[in-house]
Amino acid sequence: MPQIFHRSTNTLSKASIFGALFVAAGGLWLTLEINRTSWVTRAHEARTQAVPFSHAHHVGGLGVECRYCHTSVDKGAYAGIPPTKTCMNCHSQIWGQSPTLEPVRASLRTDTSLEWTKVHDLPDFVYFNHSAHVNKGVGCSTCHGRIDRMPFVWQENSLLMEWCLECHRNPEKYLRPKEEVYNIAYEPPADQLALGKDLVRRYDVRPRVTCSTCHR
Amino acid sequence: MSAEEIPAVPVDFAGVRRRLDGTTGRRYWKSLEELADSPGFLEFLHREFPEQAATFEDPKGRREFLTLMSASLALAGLTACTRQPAEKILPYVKQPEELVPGRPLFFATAVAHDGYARGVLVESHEGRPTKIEGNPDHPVSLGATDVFGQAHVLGLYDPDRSQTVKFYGEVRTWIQFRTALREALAKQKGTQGAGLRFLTGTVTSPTLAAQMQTILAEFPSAKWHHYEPAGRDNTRAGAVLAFGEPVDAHYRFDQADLILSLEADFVGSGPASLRLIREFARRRKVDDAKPVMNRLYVVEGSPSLTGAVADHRLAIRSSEIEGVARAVATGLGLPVEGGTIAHVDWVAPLVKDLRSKGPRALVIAGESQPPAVHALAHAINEKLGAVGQTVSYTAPVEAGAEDHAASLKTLVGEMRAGQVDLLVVLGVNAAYAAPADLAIAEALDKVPLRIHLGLYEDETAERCHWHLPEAHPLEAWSDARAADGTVTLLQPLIAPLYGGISAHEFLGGFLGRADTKGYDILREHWKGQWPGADFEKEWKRALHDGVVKDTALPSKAVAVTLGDWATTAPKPAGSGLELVFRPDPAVHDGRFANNGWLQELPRPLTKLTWDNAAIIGPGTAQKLGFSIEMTATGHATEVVELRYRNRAVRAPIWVLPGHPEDSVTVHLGQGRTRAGRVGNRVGFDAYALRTSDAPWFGSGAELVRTGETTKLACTQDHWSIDQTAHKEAGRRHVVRAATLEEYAKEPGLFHEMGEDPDPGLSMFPPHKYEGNAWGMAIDLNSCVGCNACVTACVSENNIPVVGKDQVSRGREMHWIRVDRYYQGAPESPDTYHQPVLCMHCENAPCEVVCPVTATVHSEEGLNDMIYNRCVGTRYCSNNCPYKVRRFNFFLYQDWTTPTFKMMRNPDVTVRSRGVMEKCTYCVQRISRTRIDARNEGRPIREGEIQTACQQACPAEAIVFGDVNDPESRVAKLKASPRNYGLLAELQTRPRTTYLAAVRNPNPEMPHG
Amino acid sequence: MASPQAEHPIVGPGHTFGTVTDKISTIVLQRRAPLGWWLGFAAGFALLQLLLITVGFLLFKGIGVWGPNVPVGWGFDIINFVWWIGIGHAGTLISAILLLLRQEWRTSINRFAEAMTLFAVACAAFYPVFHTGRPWVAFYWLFPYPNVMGLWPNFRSPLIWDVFAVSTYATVSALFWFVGLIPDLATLRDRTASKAGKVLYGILAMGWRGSARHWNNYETASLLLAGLATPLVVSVHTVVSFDFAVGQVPGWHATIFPPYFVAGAIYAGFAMVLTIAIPLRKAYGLEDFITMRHLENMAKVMLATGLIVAYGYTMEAFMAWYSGNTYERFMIWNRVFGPYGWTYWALLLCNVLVPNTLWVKSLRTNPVYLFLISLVVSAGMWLERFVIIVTSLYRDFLPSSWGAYRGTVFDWAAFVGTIGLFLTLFFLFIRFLPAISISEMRTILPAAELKEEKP
Amino acid sequence: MSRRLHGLYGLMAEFHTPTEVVEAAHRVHAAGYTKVDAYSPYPIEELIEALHIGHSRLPKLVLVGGILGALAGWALEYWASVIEYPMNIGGRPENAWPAFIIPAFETTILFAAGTAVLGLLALNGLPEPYHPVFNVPSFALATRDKFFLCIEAGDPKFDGAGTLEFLQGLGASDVREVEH
Repeated sequence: MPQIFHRSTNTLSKASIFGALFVAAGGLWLTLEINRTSWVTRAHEARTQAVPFSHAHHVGGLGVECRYCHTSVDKGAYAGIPPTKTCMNCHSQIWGQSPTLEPVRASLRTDTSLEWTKVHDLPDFVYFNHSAHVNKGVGCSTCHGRIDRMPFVWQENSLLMEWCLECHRNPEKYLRPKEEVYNIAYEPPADQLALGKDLVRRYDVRPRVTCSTCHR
Repeated sequence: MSAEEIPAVPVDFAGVRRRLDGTTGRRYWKSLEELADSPGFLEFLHREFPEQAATFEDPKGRREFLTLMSASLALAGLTACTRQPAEKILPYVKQPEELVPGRPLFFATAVAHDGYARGVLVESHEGRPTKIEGNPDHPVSLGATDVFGQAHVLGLYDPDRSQTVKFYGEVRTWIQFRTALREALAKQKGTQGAGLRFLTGTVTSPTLAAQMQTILAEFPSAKWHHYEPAGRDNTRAGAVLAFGEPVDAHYRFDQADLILSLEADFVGSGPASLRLIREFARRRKVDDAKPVMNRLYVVEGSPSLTGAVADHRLAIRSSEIEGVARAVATGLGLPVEGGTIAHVDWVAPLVKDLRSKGPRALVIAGESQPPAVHALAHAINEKLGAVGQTVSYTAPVEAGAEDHAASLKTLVGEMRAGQVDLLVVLGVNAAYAAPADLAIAEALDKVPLRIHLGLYEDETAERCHWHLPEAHPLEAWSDARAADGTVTLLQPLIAPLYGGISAHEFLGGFLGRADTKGYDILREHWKGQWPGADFEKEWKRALHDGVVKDTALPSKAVAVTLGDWATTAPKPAGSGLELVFRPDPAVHDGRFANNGWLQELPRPLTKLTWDNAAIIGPGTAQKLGFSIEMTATGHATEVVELRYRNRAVRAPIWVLPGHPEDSVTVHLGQGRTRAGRVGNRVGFDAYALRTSDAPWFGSGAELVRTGETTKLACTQDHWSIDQTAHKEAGRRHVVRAATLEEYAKEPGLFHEMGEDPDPGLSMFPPHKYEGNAWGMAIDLNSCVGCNACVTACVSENNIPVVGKDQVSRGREMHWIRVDRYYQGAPESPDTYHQPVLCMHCENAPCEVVCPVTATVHSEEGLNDMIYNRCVGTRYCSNNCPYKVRRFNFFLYQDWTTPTFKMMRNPDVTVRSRGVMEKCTYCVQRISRTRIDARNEGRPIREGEIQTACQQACPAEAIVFGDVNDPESRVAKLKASPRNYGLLAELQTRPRTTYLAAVRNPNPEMPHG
Repeated sequence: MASPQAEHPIVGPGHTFGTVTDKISTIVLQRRAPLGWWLGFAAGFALLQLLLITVGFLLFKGIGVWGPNVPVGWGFDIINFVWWIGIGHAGTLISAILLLLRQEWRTSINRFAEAMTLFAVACAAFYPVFHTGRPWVAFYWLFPYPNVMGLWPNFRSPLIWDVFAVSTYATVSALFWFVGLIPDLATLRDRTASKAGKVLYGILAMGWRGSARHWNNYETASLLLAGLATPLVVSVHTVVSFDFAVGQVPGWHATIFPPYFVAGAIYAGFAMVLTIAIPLRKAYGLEDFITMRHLENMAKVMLATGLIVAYGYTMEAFMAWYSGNTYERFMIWNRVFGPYGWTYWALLLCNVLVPNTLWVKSLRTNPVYLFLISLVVSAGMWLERFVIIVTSLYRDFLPSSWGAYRGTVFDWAAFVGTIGLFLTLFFLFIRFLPAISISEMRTILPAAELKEEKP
Repeated sequence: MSRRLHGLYGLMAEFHTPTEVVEAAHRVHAAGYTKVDAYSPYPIEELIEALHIGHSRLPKLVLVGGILGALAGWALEYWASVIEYPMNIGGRPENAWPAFIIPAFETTILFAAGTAVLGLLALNGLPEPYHPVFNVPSFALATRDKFFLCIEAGDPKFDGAGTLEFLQGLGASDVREVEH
């Protein structure tokens, strides 16, 4: 009876069996990690906008405070996108004729909305409320990052559920004094944990992790 | 905007945009974008043209689109790594002061029903009205709503609403219409408007009335006719009979210890029903401390919700009720003839009871009874000394009050005689709803020029030369009076979606003021009404409050004069079956036929959806050998030919316990042919049998068998079909009830009825709930089964309409249902209503069996349902003893119609295919309130959170609150001895509990 | 067991190692398959297409194309799931439990019985996935895998137990089956003429050469696997019964369920083995290997398990009455006299009445009759699941929400379709793998008896 | 004798009946040969005994596998429902141990069975598609009806001719050299 297989197949076949196990495990790990990549979460992906509005310039440069435009951030679920009127408050005086601002003037003239591309876009079944956070010492930059350094705004964090849970489970790691909430350049102190624990007590912070907190 | 701007094909993007910057100034962003961009939108536009309407009426095309959509969703789900497509944000150009994005605003206005106003608060999200609540400051609404009030939201966004000016069915512009009208009027000027006729429904709008007067002054010979299909002719005539003038009677149930209803269905109909239900129910909230309540006697010829809550109900043919009324009158010593002796065992103790209660008693007669009965009721009340106590009278609220039937008859006569050159129909669907004997259709054809203003291109529009789209009550400025005369200013919540105009703006055209906006017309009128006063202040207040103060009519003294009507006995009813007409409990006189929410609403008592039927009593059914069989695809029943006065319709048989024998009830309002995609060809048209001389009942009907069977969609199996269910319901003490006597004697008796195991009887220690723990108590003694909670829930929670086929298969989606149980003999049973929603069990059977934790408990004791986690095994539903869970077997939500996107509550996820859903205790409302409270660093106040069902309930039967707070109303109610948990023996520990029903029968009365 | 052997030997006379090997292996190695095989395969394959069409439509339209509703949330889907899983059990039982009990007669039937198990489990597994509203997420959300939502399955849910039990069962059965195949694969490797065959079977045989050392571990492994498969198979149908017993629906919430489900499973399984064995032995002339003794033994097992099942029915009714629980009492009353009462009576006829004729030896040893009975029992067991699932759900606690149920055309299509899947797999199996374990057959040949050794 | 490519693996004797091969095995062992293996188309216990192969180590491995499985299953359940994301499900405690028994049981079986199969392959050094004995033309019958006994060249007592005679003396129907 002639041999069917070459000697080398012995090692090959043995390797293949145990190899299979590792491939399976690797595949699982990979699928998980893919979901964390910014390709999926679109984090750190600057979106181009109809009007080249630069937060870096307005916030970083001119020091405009968040709430000047995002008026309802502490009142309602949505931070609020400023109406054209708000832009024109200043730009009727300065850069009044600048071509880059034509869309804005056009908007006011023709009474049609400016079209912005959504940057922080949660799924429709997730209900996030800004006021509930900023009123309890969660700073803008905690989630949105250094807006003052973003010419075009990008999404700083993954916005994955695990990311939300992380803070809801350990708020003390992230809280800051209320007066610092809008301080975009805020740096947490060395004793953040101590501070955080104290703030949790003082602000009566009770983050919920039950489902209907965000899903309804 | 002025009429010229309104484009011929109005729903183009620019048009919508422009209109949205209109009067209300509020504009919504995202949806608008979608509205314009969605490819479905253009095809939607095309479909709206009538020539293609037919293709669309077959739902296939749309279904395919939906399923394609869901299939693509499926693929999206397949891989976890899907990126979201980029979405747009459209901010305001000028943001309104008061608006905070994501925070709804509420505006006070009113919706009219049969002409009478009910004050409402409309919830508006970035300019989109999404929900209607009652206005607590309104004397008739008192914060409650009925099914119709809720359904107006869907009516507003209905894509089938008329959208263009039409001439002979061809699209025309407003200018073209104006020209035509101008010419026609010019002709009429010459003849003083001899050939000019107006036809409206019941009008209570002071402004409209004033406009009509001016027009009639311009054209002295013109005439204004009224026709309200479910109007109040008998009531009016009754008053004239008794007092010699048409006065309105106003009842004070809060003052009445005893109420005798002569077929008066105050729960189901009537301009003041919301208020009356509230007052009635308040007198029935007994507790063991003071076991006292009012007593209600009902005599009726067709089972009604009022009869269902009665302590004593006498079910006899409508024609026999007058005899009873006369007997009662005689018994009370009034010189009245013709009293029957048939029901003396019932009448005698009743009379005794009436005497003993005296001025704290009250007799009310139903519209369906002839004038004489109304007159008798007035006479009896006067005799009892009830006037000023439980009843008072005012001048009629209706403008130009006259007998509608007669009015229409005259009009038709004149049309036939060719005396009418120009007929103007405002809203009334006369061609459909007119009595059959008038044969209005061909009479109409004799009128040279017919103009119709209406929300829909309905049967009447079809027979008119010109059809003009009317603005929806939520789109236009107007005013209207409530039952007590109180005026509400109607303000628009959104600019007309489909380019309609209001009746005011339309009538302006007859005074050469076509360009005047409704807003200005209204202000002009009221400037005249408030001389001296600071107009702007008055105006603002009226708008803010939703009522114009002290506009309720003053009561006036009137005296009954007993005429021949009292002394001459009524002629005996004819032989054969008696045919009884009633407006449909959901689609009313047919005007709501295209409203899916209402079509799918299980009718009270019958629990039928998407159909009307020839309803007969069990005895009659047995005699004639009819039976109904429940199948997996609906309730199979026989179709009969219903013959009546040489006319006939084919109708399915339905058997209803407590229906008088030898009598058939049919509901008006179905069998429409031009209602729209939803309402066309649903049920049969009962108007085809209705004659002007006998609007509500008549004898001589016959049921002719056809041997043909059909299937009806009924949401609750029927014990006249299935005695088993009846027996079991009793054995299981699903509804716990007792008489007041028994309860007073032994308050604890309800607990003996079923075991209530001790929480400790568990292998695991009971879970502790800190902070707020939400719970609900439902008072079965207050619930009148009106279904308001069901529609309110549908509107609040974006619950889809699934259609007759799916309902027949047991796949309706309602989160709350009103179960109906009977006790006693099928001929005269006691009826109980039990609203059933998610019980939010602390030991929830559904949660344990869910493999993916898609339903779990929140720390506040809510049974959360997470749609986006659900994979749809349906195990939770199987394991739910209350069967309150609903499953999306298909993609039920209409994802294609843009206006529906605007309609939905943005705070509630729109569920997709393949997921389970159920009552959430309106968690979106809880969250909103909690966040506000926590932001302000205060606890949530008692009563601060109202669930949608609770808020709508006119009877205040539903109470929601924090069971951890001993001071809360709900906690107090749960402490009552009447409180019991449904199926508590299963140790589910429901957070929703019930207060047992207590009836207050007259001990001297034979049962029934 | 000399006497029964004399009566009905477990292998026909005159066979040697060679004849046995050749007879069985030629079925696989013959160049062209007999016409009968082609017909059977074609039929199965056609039905399989029906299944694919149904699934396509289901995914396109939604689960609503099937019959479930509220209150009857489960219908044909779960009925068929339980039915198939049950059928699977006989295979494991024959190969594992009878091996432990050293029942030599099992050797000729265990191979295809195990194959039957695998294919039945494949058919069963189809339903839990596709009966969900969103199969496209269900098929992986039901497993505990790390994810970015930080969420895990609910280990309290019987459905998760199902996932664990069924997937373990499928895996272990497959391994057990494959281990059993190795020596025969070697035989095929060495006997096939085609080069491709040599390579293919060669890879699968993994270089098996029948060394005594290997046989030593091999025998131990078989015993261990049998020892593991036995509690597993019992656990699987126990878990399946928990799907109901853990729920509180009257008619589900019963402690008798686990044993009675397991017995039922074996009952149905042996019925299916007979349904397959009887035509198979005829078609391939295997009467010498699958003898009357096998048929009769299986008939006896059916009789026994059938009686246990009957006991289960009795206990259900008795406990309902004895508990005094109004819901339980009504449930039984409703099963017997309710709208779907006929299903209950039909079930008693198929599962209790008819099988008791097996007490009669002449019937027990009549292949045609056995074949018919096996079909009757399969139908009966299907009805049993219908009764348990549908007639419990459609009238539960609140009379207001009582409903009705009927399978739609797509329900039937899916059911028939899975039968197609089963047939397709099975015909492929008997074409390409030895349907009877050759190496084990050798051990029971007279030639395998060692002559007296010299001291 | 043919040309040897890779040298001699051993000598292979062929027998017709199980009795002969068992007998031979006894004699070979008695003769003190240790690197011996026998090949048969089906398992013969006597043959295994005759070669004094001893008991398999598999059971111990499987026991370990089973225990690991149980622990893994239980750990997963406990960690997921008590530590990682505790939830109030139907008022049950986070550690609903009675429910956790079942999945843990299944993982026990799964791991044990897995170990059994992998262990079998490992202990037998399978897969091993290439093996010298296959060089013997008649060895194909080892999976049909013939029995073989092979003394490896590596055996200390092995000497070509002597062993050859010895084997022929055992009543082998044929004895051949096995090439590497």
